[in-house]
Amino acid sequence: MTLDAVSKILQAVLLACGKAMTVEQLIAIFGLEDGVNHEQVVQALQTLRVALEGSALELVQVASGFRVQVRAEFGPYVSRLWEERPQKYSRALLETLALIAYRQPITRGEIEDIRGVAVSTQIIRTLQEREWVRIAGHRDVPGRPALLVTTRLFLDAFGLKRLSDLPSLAALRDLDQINAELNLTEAGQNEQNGLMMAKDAQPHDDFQVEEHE
Amino acid sequence: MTLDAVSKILQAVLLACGKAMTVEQLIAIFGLEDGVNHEQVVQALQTLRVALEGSALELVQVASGFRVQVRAEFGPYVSRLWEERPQKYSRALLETLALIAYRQPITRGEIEDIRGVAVSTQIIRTLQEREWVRIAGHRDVPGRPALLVTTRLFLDAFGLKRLSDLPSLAALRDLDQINAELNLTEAGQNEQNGLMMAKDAQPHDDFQVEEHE
Amino acid sequence: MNEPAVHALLQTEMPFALVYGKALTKIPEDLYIPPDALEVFLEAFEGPLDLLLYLIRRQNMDILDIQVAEITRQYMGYIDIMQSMKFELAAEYLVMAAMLGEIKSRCLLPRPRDTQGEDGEDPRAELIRRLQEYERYKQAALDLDALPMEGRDFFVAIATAPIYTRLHAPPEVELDELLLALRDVLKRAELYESHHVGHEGLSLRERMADILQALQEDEFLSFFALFHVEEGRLGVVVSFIALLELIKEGLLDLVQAESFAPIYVRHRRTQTEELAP
Repeated sequence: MTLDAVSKILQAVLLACGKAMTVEQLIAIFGLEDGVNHEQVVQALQTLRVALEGSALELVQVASGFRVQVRAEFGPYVSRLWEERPQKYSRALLETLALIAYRQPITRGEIEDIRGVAVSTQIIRTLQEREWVRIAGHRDVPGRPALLVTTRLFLDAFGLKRLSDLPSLAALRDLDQINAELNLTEAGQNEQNGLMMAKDAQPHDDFQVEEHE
Repeated sequence: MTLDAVSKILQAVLLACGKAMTVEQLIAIFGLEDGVNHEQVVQALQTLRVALEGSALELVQVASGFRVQVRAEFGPYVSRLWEERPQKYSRALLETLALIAYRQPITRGEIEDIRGVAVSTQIIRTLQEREWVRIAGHRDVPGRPALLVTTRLFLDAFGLKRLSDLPSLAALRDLDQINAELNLTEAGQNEQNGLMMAKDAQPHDDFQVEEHE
Repeated sequence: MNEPAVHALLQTEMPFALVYGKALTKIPEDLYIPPDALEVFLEAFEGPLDLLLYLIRRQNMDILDIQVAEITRQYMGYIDIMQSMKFELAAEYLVMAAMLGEIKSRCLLPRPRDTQGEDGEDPRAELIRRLQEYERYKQAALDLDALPMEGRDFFVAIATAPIYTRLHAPPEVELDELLLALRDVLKRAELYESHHVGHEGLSLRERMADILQALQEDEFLSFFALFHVEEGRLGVVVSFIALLELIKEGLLDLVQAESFAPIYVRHRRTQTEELAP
């Protein structure tokens, strides 16, 4: 068996395996009739290493043997494969954000007054990390509470040019009315969420069988 | 970004993923700043296909998209990786799977009618666990039996792009017609009938797989 | 056992049928299947149709020209053996036995050749249809098994992914959701107090936010840069009120180096932070 043939078999086996393999394990892949020895496997690994140059893959030696891996430079692209599906923000966060957007600048205390419940520090921090909300200053009252405002990124995220593009509160009332008419209060929201999840579903689910019977 | 660069990124991603990916999924890997479009991805896939020639790998298109696989000729070596023999499916399972593939959507009762024997729950469960078969709905008759269909993963597992790539089904011969022929030629009837077992029938025309490519 | 009678039933010469002739009455010593292997033998068949197909193929019969009498005799032979061995037989085999018996008896009756209609239909038709139907899927199963199969004949290639800190995509929010959230919170708030949120309030607050935003970008802004004449009197007034409001809230300072010098607006934050004890 030529070195090239051995090298290709090693490539096949390492990539089908997807894990590191020792030279001993690699030798065991060959039958007696192939007559491949330790030295040939080591040489063939070198051939493979060279063959992979210029590709997205590389042969590396790690503690548990040799493995083929995707070159580190492709990390940013590969990592998008496993981007976690965005979770949904909590109701409390959305309400807090809505209040900041419509009543800015507003303090945490004022949000709490309107919502009737405490606003968790976590929510404010999440909104700040997302750079949708920032502290514009402090109200000059005892305790000097932070004044929260929305940012330009917030406008960008919602496709708005300026704050006045936010739907007016009158539109809110219309929405209320429409919902009442359609009898779509809580159920409507669930349905909406459902639709959004459906959008994220795997292509698998698109698989449809047409019947004409 | 050059075609070659896109092609390498596709190689990196497909190999890190280890599953088939659609062109849409591949496009999503690129950032807006890369400005990679559908056509470029399709072209880059072609570049990758050519680049893999002469290696142990090949780019193939199956129902769920494109994937890189180890060429079949290396199968015998790869099989030695695993101690256990690859699972051999029982005839009962294969016949059940064939009926679902060719006659979908089909109920368990209909499978039993054709096979003349009860279908074990275990077989259906195995097919569902492998995600080769899923329930697409229920027939609107008493008992509302589940309608079984095959999935994209089923096609993937057999390296098929669509259901019509399945081997064609043997044609049913018409009894009256054959009887007429038998009366004409009493002698040598067996040979003639043997010849008539031509396997030229296509899989059922009344099921179609929606493709989005 | 009357062997010539058996032959009379047969339409073609089948010498090995004699073996089965004996099998009808008792388990013959020369049966090619050892009796203790019968269970295994039966398990090799996927039901009565499969067994029938086997018997038909063994005799080079065509399904369409099935000789029911002979096949029934052989089939019953197996069934009898199974039952005599107290082997629990799947019910389907017995149903098929009954069906074969019925077809056989109808075949033996003289067929009303000249009557029109369906009376003349071959009594074997339904059996032949089922056998053919089953056989094509039996073949399809074999064809399927002959296809290259993932994990058996070919393998999907997978390489180790590079180590890279994975991105965490933040959730997406639709504007509607924000609006719904606001609606809910305002609805709840109404339980505590009655709110008057008019459009003016928004534009004033918007202007306040605009000023803060502008100051975010430049630490100092000319007082006049805050006013846009093209907005008219009302716009100027709103800007001015917004400015006063922000100063009142302690967010901004007006700065003037000397009399008649340009007035600047700046963030108080920077100042207070510097002066903070």
